[in-house]
Parts: sequence; C-alpha cells; structure tokens
Amino acid sequence: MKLVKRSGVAQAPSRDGVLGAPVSRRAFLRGSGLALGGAAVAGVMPGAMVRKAKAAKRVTDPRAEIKRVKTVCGHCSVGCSTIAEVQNGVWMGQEPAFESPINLGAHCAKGAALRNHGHSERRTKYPMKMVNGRWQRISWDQAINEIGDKLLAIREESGPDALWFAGSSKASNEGAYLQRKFAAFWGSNNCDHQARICHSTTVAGVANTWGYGAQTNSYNDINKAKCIVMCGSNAAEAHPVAMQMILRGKEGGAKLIVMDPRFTRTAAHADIYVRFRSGTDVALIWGLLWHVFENGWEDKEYLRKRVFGMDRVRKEVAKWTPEEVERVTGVGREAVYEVAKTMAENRPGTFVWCMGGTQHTVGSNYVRAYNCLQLALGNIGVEGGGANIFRGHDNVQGATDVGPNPDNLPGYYPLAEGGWKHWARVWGVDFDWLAARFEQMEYDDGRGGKTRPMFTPGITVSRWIDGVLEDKANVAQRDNIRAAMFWGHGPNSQTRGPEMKRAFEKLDLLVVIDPYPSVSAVLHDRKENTYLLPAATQFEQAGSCTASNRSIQWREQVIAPLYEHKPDSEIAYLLARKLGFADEMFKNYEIVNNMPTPESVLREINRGAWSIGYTGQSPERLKAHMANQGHFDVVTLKAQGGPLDGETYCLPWPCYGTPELKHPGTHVLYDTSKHVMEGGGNFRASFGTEYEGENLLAEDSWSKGAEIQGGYPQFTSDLLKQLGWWDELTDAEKAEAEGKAWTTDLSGGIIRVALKHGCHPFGNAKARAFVWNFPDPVPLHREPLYTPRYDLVADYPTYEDRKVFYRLPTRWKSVQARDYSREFPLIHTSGRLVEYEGAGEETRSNPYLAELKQEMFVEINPADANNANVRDGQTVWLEGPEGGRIKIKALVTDRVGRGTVFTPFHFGGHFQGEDLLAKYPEGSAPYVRGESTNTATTYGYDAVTMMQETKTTLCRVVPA
Amino acid sequence: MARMKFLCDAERCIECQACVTACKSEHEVPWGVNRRRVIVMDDGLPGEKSVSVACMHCSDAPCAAVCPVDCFYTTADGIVLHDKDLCIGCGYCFYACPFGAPQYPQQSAFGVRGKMDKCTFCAGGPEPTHSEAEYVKYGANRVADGKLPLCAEMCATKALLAGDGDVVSDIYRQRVMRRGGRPQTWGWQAAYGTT
Amino acid sequence: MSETTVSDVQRRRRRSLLWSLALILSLSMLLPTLGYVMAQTGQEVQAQAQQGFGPERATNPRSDMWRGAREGQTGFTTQTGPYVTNTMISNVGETWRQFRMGPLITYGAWLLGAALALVVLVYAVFGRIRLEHGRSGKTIERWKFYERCVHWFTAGSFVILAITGLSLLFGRSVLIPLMGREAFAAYAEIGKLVHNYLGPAFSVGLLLLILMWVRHNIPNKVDLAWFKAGGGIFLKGRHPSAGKLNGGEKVWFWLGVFVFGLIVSISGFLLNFPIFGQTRETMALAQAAHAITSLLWIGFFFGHAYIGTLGTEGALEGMTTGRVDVNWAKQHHDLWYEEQIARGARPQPAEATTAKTGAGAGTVGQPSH
Amino acid sequence: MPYKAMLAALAVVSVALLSACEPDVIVHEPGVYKGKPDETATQEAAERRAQPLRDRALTGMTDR
Repeated sequence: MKLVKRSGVAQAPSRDGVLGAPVSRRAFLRGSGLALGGAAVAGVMPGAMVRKAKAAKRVTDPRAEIKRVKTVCGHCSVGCSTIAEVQNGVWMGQEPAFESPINLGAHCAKGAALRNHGHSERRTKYPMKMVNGRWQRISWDQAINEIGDKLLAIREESGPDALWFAGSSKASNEGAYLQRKFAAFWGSNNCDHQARICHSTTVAGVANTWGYGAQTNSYNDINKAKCIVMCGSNAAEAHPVAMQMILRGKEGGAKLIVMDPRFTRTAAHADIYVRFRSGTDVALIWGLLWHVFENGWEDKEYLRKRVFGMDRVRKEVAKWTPEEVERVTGVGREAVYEVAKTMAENRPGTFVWCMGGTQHTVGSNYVRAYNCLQLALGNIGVEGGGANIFRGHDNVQGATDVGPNPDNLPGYYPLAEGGWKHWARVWGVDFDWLAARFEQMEYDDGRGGKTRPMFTPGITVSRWIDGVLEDKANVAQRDNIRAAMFWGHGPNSQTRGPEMKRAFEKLDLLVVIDPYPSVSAVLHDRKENTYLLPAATQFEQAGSCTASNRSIQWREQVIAPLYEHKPDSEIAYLLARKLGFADEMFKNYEIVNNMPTPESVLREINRGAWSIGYTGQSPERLKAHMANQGHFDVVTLKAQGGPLDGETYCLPWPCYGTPELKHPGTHVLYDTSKHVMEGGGNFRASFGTEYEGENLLAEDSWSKGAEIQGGYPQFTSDLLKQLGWWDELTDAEKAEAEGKAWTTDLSGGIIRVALKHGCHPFGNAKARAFVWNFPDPVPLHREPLYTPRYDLVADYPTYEDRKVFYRLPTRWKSVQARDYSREFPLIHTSGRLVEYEGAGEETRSNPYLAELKQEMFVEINPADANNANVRDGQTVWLEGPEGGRIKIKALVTDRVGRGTVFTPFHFGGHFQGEDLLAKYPEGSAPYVRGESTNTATTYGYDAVTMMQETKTTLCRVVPA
Repeated sequence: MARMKFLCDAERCIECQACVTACKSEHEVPWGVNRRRVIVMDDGLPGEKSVSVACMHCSDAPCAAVCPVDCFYTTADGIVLHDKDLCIGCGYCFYACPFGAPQYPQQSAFGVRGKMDKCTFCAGGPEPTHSEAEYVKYGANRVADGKLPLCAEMCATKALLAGDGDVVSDIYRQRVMRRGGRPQTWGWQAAYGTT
Repeated sequence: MSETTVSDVQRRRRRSLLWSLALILSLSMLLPTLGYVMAQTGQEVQAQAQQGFGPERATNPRSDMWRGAREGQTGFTTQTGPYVTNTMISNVGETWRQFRMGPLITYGAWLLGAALALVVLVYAVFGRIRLEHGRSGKTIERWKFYERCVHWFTAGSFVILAITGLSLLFGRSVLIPLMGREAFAAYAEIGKLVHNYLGPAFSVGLLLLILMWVRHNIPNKVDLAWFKAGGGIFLKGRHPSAGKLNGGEKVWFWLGVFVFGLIVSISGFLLNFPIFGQTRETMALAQAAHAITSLLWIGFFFGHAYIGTLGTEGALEGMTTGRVDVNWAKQHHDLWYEEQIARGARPQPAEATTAKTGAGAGTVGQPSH
Repeated sequence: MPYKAMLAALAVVSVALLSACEPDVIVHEPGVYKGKPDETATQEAAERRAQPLRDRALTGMTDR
C-alpha cells in the first residue's frame, strides 16, 4: 500500500481490504493496535469492518523532536484541554493537561480517545459527487465550480432564500462567524446550526429573563454550591468532566438533587432523586415554588430589589397545589416538599438543565420556570448559585453568540435595520449593497403585516424539511428551499426521519461539507446533484472556541488536514470567490493560502460584538491565557499572580471594551458583590425602563462600586451627556460615539467611560419573571402534543396553530386534537450516551469509542417489556405515531420508569430496518451504525424558538 | 520504597469509560481485548455504583503463581509484568486472576488464545524501554518517563487513582474525610493483602 | 458355561450387581472428596478476606453491595470481548490457585511417586510372573488387528498427553531448572499444542475402546474369586481362573478407561473449546477435575503398564502380535482358553503365526528368556 | 543385545540433546522470573522514578 501524503497528490481510491481505505499515515503511527491482534479483531468486529493489519513502522525515537500542542477537546461544552504530541506532522500521543483549571487533565471516553482524529480512516477523504447514484471522486476546483454554478442558477430562478444551510456548533468562533457572514453576503437569513435544537429555548428564555442567553456561572463555580439541582441533565454521560466539579461540590457538603424521568448515571450519585413524567417540568417547578411561597422561603429582599413580575408568577403557582402536582407529574407531596425544603435550606444553590428541559414544545416555558424558581430563592447572580446551563457541543455557545443564527446577527444584534447597519460598518460594506443581496419582495410576517426578507428570521434547522416539502403557497418566502448545504451538521439529530428522507430527495442540490459523510450522504435515494466536501476537523485548524461557561479558549492546530480536507474558512473563501462576494466578505482579513487567518477574523469579531462583550478577547490575550493555565484557581477561575493576575480564565464574556481596557472577563454573571472591572454585574436593562407603569430598573441594588446607586438604563451617548460624563471621551471617541449606544459605538468609548464609573454598560435592571413578549408571559404547563395523559389536555391545552412562524405554518392544536395514547401507550424520550456525541458520525467512526456501544437499543421498564411481550436483548420495532419505525434491541431495565422508554440519539446509518452501508462512499462508513431514534420521533415545536420536541413523544414497542 | 497501586473511588466513578478509551488509545489495544473495564453494580437501580477494574498488580500475584512457564515478574516498585515471548497462552492466569485482568487476542477451538495481554501499569515489558518491540507487545512505557498510567491521569472525576500507594491512599483519605464516611479501598484487600 | 445351573447364574448376576454397586459406592465417595479439597482451600481464603471486612461492616451503609462484589456478584459492563468478565472479584480463581499450587502439585507428585514405588516394590518382592510351564510353542489369537491398533493409538496418545500435561503442571519446578526458561517455554508451547490437538483424538480412541471391549468387561463371580486370590501376583503357583479379561483388567476398563476417560474427556473438552461461554469458574473447576483424574489415571496406568509388560511373562505379545502362547493363556485366562478351544479355535505353531502376521511382529518388546 | 544397546544409546543421545538446550545447566529457582531482563523492573530504575511518580500523582490525582 502506498503512503498517501496529505499534500493531496492525486491518488486513485485504493481497493485494499473491505474498507478500501487509502491510508496511511498509519505507517508512521507508533505500533498498530490492529496488528497486535488482527485475528481477535476479525472475530469481534462487526460485519465488514475488518481491515488487514499492516506491519507498523515506527519512527526511530519517539521522544525526538516531539512538539507538544495544546488543544481543546471537541466533544462537549466543558472545554477540556489536552496536549497533543506531534512528531513529523503525525499525532503520536495524547497527554493530560493537568494545568487546565477546567478539567485538570481529566477526560471522558470521547476526550481520552481524541488521538484517533489524527489518523481516522473513516472520513470523506476527497470531494465527491454523486453520478447516477454512485459516489465519484472529483477535484476541489470542479466541486466548487459545479456547486457555485448550480447555486447561482437556483438563485437566479428562485432567489437567495431558496438556499438553506446548516452551519455548525463544531466550528470555531471564526468558522461559525464566517458561516453567518457567508449567509449574509449571499443574501439570506436561511442559516442555522445545532443550537436551535439544543438550547435555543434556554437562550431565548434566559436572555428574556435577565439579559444574556448563557450559563450564568461555570462548572468550576459549582464547587461553591450548597445545593445542586439537575433537571433534565445527565452530566455523567453528557458532560462527564463537569461531574468532577459536581462531585467535589457534593463532597464539600452540597446536596445533589436529580429530577429526571430516567434514573440516569447522574441520578446514581444524587442525594435525592425525583422521577417525574416527561413533559411536566412546569408543573413540577411550580409545585416546588408552591412550597417555597407557602413557607415563606423566598428571598423577599432580593425579589424587591432585583426581580420584576414575581407576583404574577405567584398567582399561577397558587394553582399548583401538591395534589394537582401529583396528578400531573406523578410526584408525591413529600418528595416535592423535600426538594423545595432542601433547596431553601441550602443556599446558594445552582440549577442545571440540559436537553431534558429544552427540547419540548413548551421548552421556553420550562426554562423560565427554572429561572423563576432560582430568582425566588435569590440564587441568581451569586457564586455557587446560578443557572448552570450545560451546553452540548464544544463551541455551541460561541456559534450561538456569533454564528449562523436565522433570527439574529453575531452578538445577538437584531435582524433590524440597526443591527444590519452596525455589522455593515464593522464589515466595511455599504448597507445598501448588502440589502441588495437579499430578496427584494416582501414576506408575510405572520402577524398580518409584511416584512422585508432581510429583517425576517430564516427557516430553522428543525424545520428545513418543511421549507422543502410544504406547499409553496404556505411558505412565507419567494420559493421553497431548493438547495441545502450541511456544513458540519448531522441531520439524524432532527426529528421526523421519514419526512426528512423525502425532503432530501426533493432538493435540487445537496451539499455536505463535513469531515465525515454523515447521514446526509446516505439517508436518501438521490442520484445526482449531491456533493460531499471534506472539511477539516477542529484539530486541523486553529481558532477560538467558547466553552459553556463563556470562557473562550484558543485551540492550536495539531496537525495539517488529513487527506484533501480543507478548513471551514478556506471553504468559505473558495465558495465566496466562486459566488462573487469574496472581495467584500474577506476584505478585512489577512489571507494566507486562500484562507483568512483565525486571528484576523477574531479581531473583526472583537470590533463588532460589543453587546455581549466579545470584544476584549484578542487573540493575544487568549493565547496568553492558554499558556498560563496553571495560574488559574480551580474554584474561582481567577489568575493568582503572574502576568494575568486577577483575570478570569479565558476571559468569559462579557469581557467589555477593547482588549487594552483589560477587563478581566466575567466569571459569574449579574454578581453585584463585585466591581464591574472585577467581573461584577447586575441584570441587564434590555426591556425598557418600565412596563405598564411598573419600574423595570433595579431598586436599591447596584454592582459594587457603581457610581449610580440604583437602577439605570443602557448607556448611550445621550445618557453620558445627562450624567455629565461625555467629556471624558476623547475627541476621536466622541466623533464615533455621537448618537450611538454602547453596543454600536465602534470606538468603545461609551463602554470605557461607563466602566470607569463602575457602571455596567448594559444598564442595571430587574430580572423579568413576567416576560410579556412571550406567548405565555407567565410560564404555563401545557400537555405535550403527543401526550400519554390525554385526559389532561382539556385542562392544559397546547397553543393555537400559527400560519407563519419562522416563515412556515406551524401546528400545535391540530396535532394535539387526536388522542394517540391508546395505540401508542409509551412515552418515548431520548438522550445521550457517554461514548458518542451528537449525531455520532465522528464518534462512531472512532474505533475506541465504537467498540463500547455497538448497537442501538431502547431502554424499557420490565413491566412494559412484559406487557409488550419483549425480553431483554430481543430485537423490537419501536413505532412512532407518525409512522416512523426503528428496529432495535430491547434493554429491559428499571432505569426508566413504567410507561417510559428511552433511546440514545447518536445512531444513524440504518433506516427502518435497512442498513445503509452500501450508500456510504467506499471506506467511509462509521464502524457502528444503527437506527436513528429520530426516525420514530414526531412533530412538535416550541412556540418561541422552533425548538423540536424530542423528549416527550409517544411510541409502542413490538417484538420484531 | 514506593509501591505502585491502583485505587478506584466508587463514590466518584461515573462510568464514563475514559479510562477504557485512554488505555485503548495509548497502547492501541485491539478490539475485543480490554486491559481495563468498568463494572457497574446494581445498574439502573438506586445505589448504582461503578468501579474501573484492571490488573491490580497484586503483591502476591495469582497469575504469577499459576503460570506454568513462569513468565511473570514484578518490578521493584510492585508492578506485575509478563514476558510475551515466554507466554504459551494456556489461560491459567485468566482462571486465577480475581480481577479478570488477563486478556488474549483470540478465543478459538483447541484452546488457541495467542499471547496473554494485560494492563502493564503503563510500564511496558521486557524489551528495551521505548523500543518498537516494547510498544507493539506491551504498549507505551510511561512509567519510565516518570508518568503514571493514562487511565488514571485522564479519569474524568479523578476517581481512578494510580501511583505510589502511600500518596494515593493519602489523597483518597483526605477526600473521604472531606465527605465523611469510611474509606472503601475497593479491591485492596484482594490485591495487596493487609499492607 | 452351558453346564451351569440356573441358581448359579442367578448367584453370578447378584454378585456382579454387588460388585458394580460397590464400585459405584466407592467412586461416589472418592470423587466428592475432590470437592472437599477445593472447598477447604477456598474457605481459608474467604476466612482471610472476611477478617478485613468484618469489623467495619456495620458502619458502612453500602457494605452489602461491596460484600456482594467481593464475593463475586456480577455487575454490568459495556466492554465486549471473549475474556471480558462482569465480576469485580472472582474468588474461584484464588481458590483454584491455592488448590493447584498446593494440594494438586504436592499430592500429585506424591501420588505418582507412590505409584511408581509400588510398582518397583511389587517387582522387587514378587518378581516377574513366569510362565509356569514354559512356552508351549503354540499360540492362540487373543487380539484382532484393529483392536491392537486402537489400543496402541490410545496408549500412545495417553503417554504423550501425560507427558505434556505433567510438563505443564510440574515443568516449572522440574523442567525450567533443567532446561532454562526459553527452552522450556518453547517446549511447553509445542506441548500445549500437541496436548490440545491430540486430546480430542485420544477421546475418540477411548470411545472406540469402550465400544469394542465393553462386552468382555461385564463383571461376574469369577472376578470375585480372582480378586480373592489377589490376581495371582502375590502367591506363586496359585492362579485364579479368568475369562478373556480378568478382574484387574475389568477394573482398569471401568475405572480407568470408562470413568477417568469420561471425566478427563469432558473436562478436557471444556478447557479445549472455550467458545461456548464457559465462565472462569467452570474452566477452573474443569481444570481441577482434569488434573486430579489425570494424575490418578497416570498412577493407575503405571500398574497397567507394569503388569502388561515387565510384570507378566508373555503378556505383551498378545497386544503386539495379537497371539499368546497357549501356556500363557491356560495360566492367566483359563476360562477364555477353554471357551476358545470349545469354539473350535486351533492353536498354531509360533513360527506359522509370525509368518502369517508379518515379519518381526513378534519380536518387538518380546520379553527375553 | 543390539536392542538393549540401541536403547541405551538413544537414552545417552537424548540426555545429550537435552543438555544442549541450556549450555550452562543452571538450577533455576522456581517462582522468580529469570527471563529477559527489563530495565524498568530494576531497583535502580524504581528508585530513580519514585520521586517523579510521586510528584506526578500529586499533580495529576489531586483536586488541586
């Protein structure tokens, strides 16, 4: 077998072995595990996965010229550092980074197996196109040219909105930002990424409650908690390294409470475990709050000073007597009382939620109910408290902050003229030129009015299939989606698999840009107009990456891209050049090898994303933090001594002002006990100063050292003038700041002056327990669309259908109108496994992980198994009420309660009983394939964010 | 003299399999051979606990005692290693080991197993340190570089501890004191006797 | 035989029944003692382990689970592989180790030594059993060609299996000091291969032996008398009557070939084909049974081999040439001889036999005069 | 007796061959490994790494 050098000398696909993998840097690899026991592998590895082992040739001395590169794991949001040992461009070893204050060298299964990314064989190795149903290798030039021509033709016929594209939370901040910018310069808001189906309800709910849509504290801060409540979060499998801090907190005396329909591996460590019916979080939280109010455990002073609208919540909570809570959730009075009492007696307490709390048709209500509970107990804005929202992907926070969102611009700037004008200035393009890129007709805004496409939120990743399949007349844009580009997104993470298959087949053009072929490449029966472009992994490109706690870590490039892979930014550049807007889009960057340097892109982000304080984190500062990781305290994340004395690890945003201002980053959001310049803060004033005559600004509360002792609005040039601080600006700053707010003043002068006076640029207001701009201003319990308790629908009905919502007709009531609970008696919920991540393509292609979970399964309670006549280990059909069915193994266990079944969502590559192996490009199929749980999931979307419902639907299980 | 030991803190172990994949990746252990594994007791039930198990490097190692060809040896700091050139794959160490540590690349008729493979405490084997032969047969030799087994170094929650028995038990004891409770040095009795 | 009365036949049957019962009884008492030996060592280990856990048990809320784990309760594991087990601590292994390194090796060595010593002692005291009337010069057919083939195949593999098996058990203390480690490992590797591949074939040989000879081995009252007379070894000049096979040979057949053969074959099969999900416990138990039985068998075998060769003049040629001297037949198996003559068998001169069965067949192993 | 002589000769030859396996017939002590030497196993190596390993444990195994 010939060696393939990455430099991309053309080489025909090798036909060796069953996999036909033209490797191999393997020859450089030290040893060969497979060589150790080829026969054993043959005996154990599933099916056609056997590969003839090659004798390992090893470089002379493994310790000669070994380069140690510090990088950050790409498998969840914790942000574990690791040290890659690289020799001659080959990733030879992986060492723990003990100095990292986030993980202290620790990893989970995925992190510990990272080195495989350095020589993975199951990738899309070169650009490919489908010709008459078969994959054919093509060159990058040909790929870019053909894709570009087809896109331009579609644009010509149907306008820019006929392209929809999924960006990625796996991309670096720079990559994700370029993806959003790419969509903008293409002239569409039809871009989205994983955050939509991850924490969109959290971001919306939390941001609308107190200002920023992010984890308020950090994993490390949990060390200080006295009580840790985890609701719909299985950190032991989803964020294993976070458990290090949680268990340390527990060892320090904190009570660990886990509330989950499933007895998770996290629950196994809990002091109190509460099992409740999936989809009844609001009822459960109001049940807790009922006891809090009943016993006067709420923090009355805190509520007076810092919270608006809790009295309205109190009225709703009064309805949730212990009896009603038990009727709806199934949790008895004692358990609810015990949790409420434990939380009240152990303050500060932190509240953790994940997908279990977000992926629901009323997910934004759940989120806000959690918030209300925490506010009532005075737990927000304090160390050891907070809403610790554990996010999923390594950079899903960053991609949410500055990446491809259909409903806002980087930094959460609105899709309004002001937002666009701000970014047009940052990008150095003329606003009118940018506006001309967009569709010029007007769209239905869903409220009886018309709206310009540029200011209209695009179609979300959860609904793109409807954008394709829905009648053209019902789609609130010029034409259906005709082309889709999956740029780092596995579609098996979205619901309604069978419909997705049809949508894929209806598309005129499908482009998959990914290190792996992913399910996008195989689900459908397309014959033509389908392209696979190999994108580099996180380890093959440098860039910054925002962990869940908002720390922005810098990832060094470990190895050059393998095979013919290209980094996201290079692909963006090549496509933009072909599509004719590269010169405008890339004018601010330093271009090296057809690729903007990540440093120059980050600097542009720094120059624009004032609103969330993404401005102080210059590449130099971030690199200095990575180099001095050992100086940071594990609990406070604060550097003690050294060149970064007093700064918080990797400058968690907001890190206000210019890098020169040296804001230390904010460890704990809204913490009034600290000076703003030490990371202190207060709730954000983003909803005006009063509502129906009630004051929205904080009362008798301000962050330490603030010169305005009381509430104040966001800083603008006018406010500075009123306060008499205007003259503290330099002349240059004055010229820029005149008529601007702190978020649009590119000089940063307003912020500088506000901070100088100890004031928070975003004002000082109350948190909103009452969010009047949401469908349910006070969170209400509403039964899931597919509910096993149809008897409760009358009392707790869902929303009315809407004609236009994110450009699409969206149904609630008409779905709930039918009772499915008789034919489909089991609640179907889904979640993570520790071995795999997301859609799983990457991790199922990693032999060390794939070995551990080789089959898709469903967890089913012994009672339900007996009812369905199913034995442990038996193959069963799990059938959803919309017709999707999956053939999987039954795992009979008490881990799930009666009436609930659980499936992991990482599998793909099978479809309704059929293995799609033959459809993968040769040698690129993951080691482990299985039915995607979402083949059997159903319709259902959140009324604020279009979050999909994956945690509460119905199904039945029958022997196969 | 330092005595190398493993200790798994079951209160912290979350069955995340980091130890398993760290080992697999570091030594390129083939499919089906597991130098380390995680065992969960009462899986899915209240009281669920897990422990990561591998070769414990016993003081009076049963594997060494029963080996017909006497291929085991113990380093001065208590690491139990073996010589694959001598091993005949009889399987006796697998029967004898209380922890199920010995693994073989094959399992087939007529007792064909191949050479026994087990956790080396990341200390390689009887080949020149850092040689290719050592890596291919036994895996990386981290101990010679002053590093500890990667499974423990990468443990997600620092549940799995490895190193000098005195240091390890000190770390563990402090932790237990912090949380209140009695030490549960799981497996130490079986592996290290009363010392 | 045809002359015997009805009551004689009944008595004989009753006796054979008694004999079989006695045999079964004695075996059923002997075999379980193996279990005691194992259990004994196991208890010691467990007692040691309990000491460490005892006093603290009351204070630990999770002690039940940990005690369960310590005692070999199984858990759940995601790892897959032929040698992955889901027990945290298996005590059987430790018990097995104690048993193998202690009683098995010690008593096994003693047993073999004692068996050899016994043979030597018998030879020294009683000497060789001579043909009392010298050779008649005429022979009569005793074993057919196929019978001899099966016998020698089985015997040959027995010897090889015994040597390779004993090498695994005693090699470390006996052979490694002599050969050195590498040479012994090489030898042991080959020995293990040979043992594993020959074993099943040996079992097939045993099966054929049983099928061929079971009809000659039905115990009867003649055997009782034979035993009473001590098989004619110890008292010169007194030769008890015997049919085709005497009482001693029948014991060898039933205890050695049949019972030991069965135990060794079954346990060997379990060890040799670990592909049916046998647990370590099963394997360790199988190994113990295999080793104990084999050792007993080998000891027994010394006796068989001695009597068949050195101990009895004229015995070996029956199994080598297939024919025995008429005088030998009259002396050792008188009833059989009479029966053969009654059936019309004609003794032939020794020369003629040799010529007929092939040159030199009579010389190999022929005891010298 | 050519047969007996042959047997005796065979015995002599096999003993000779057997002793050739190990030129210096050392009587090994069973139970103590005497295979290939491993520098990792020596007392000196263990002493040399004892402190680094102790430090490593204090860096890597503690909660910092």
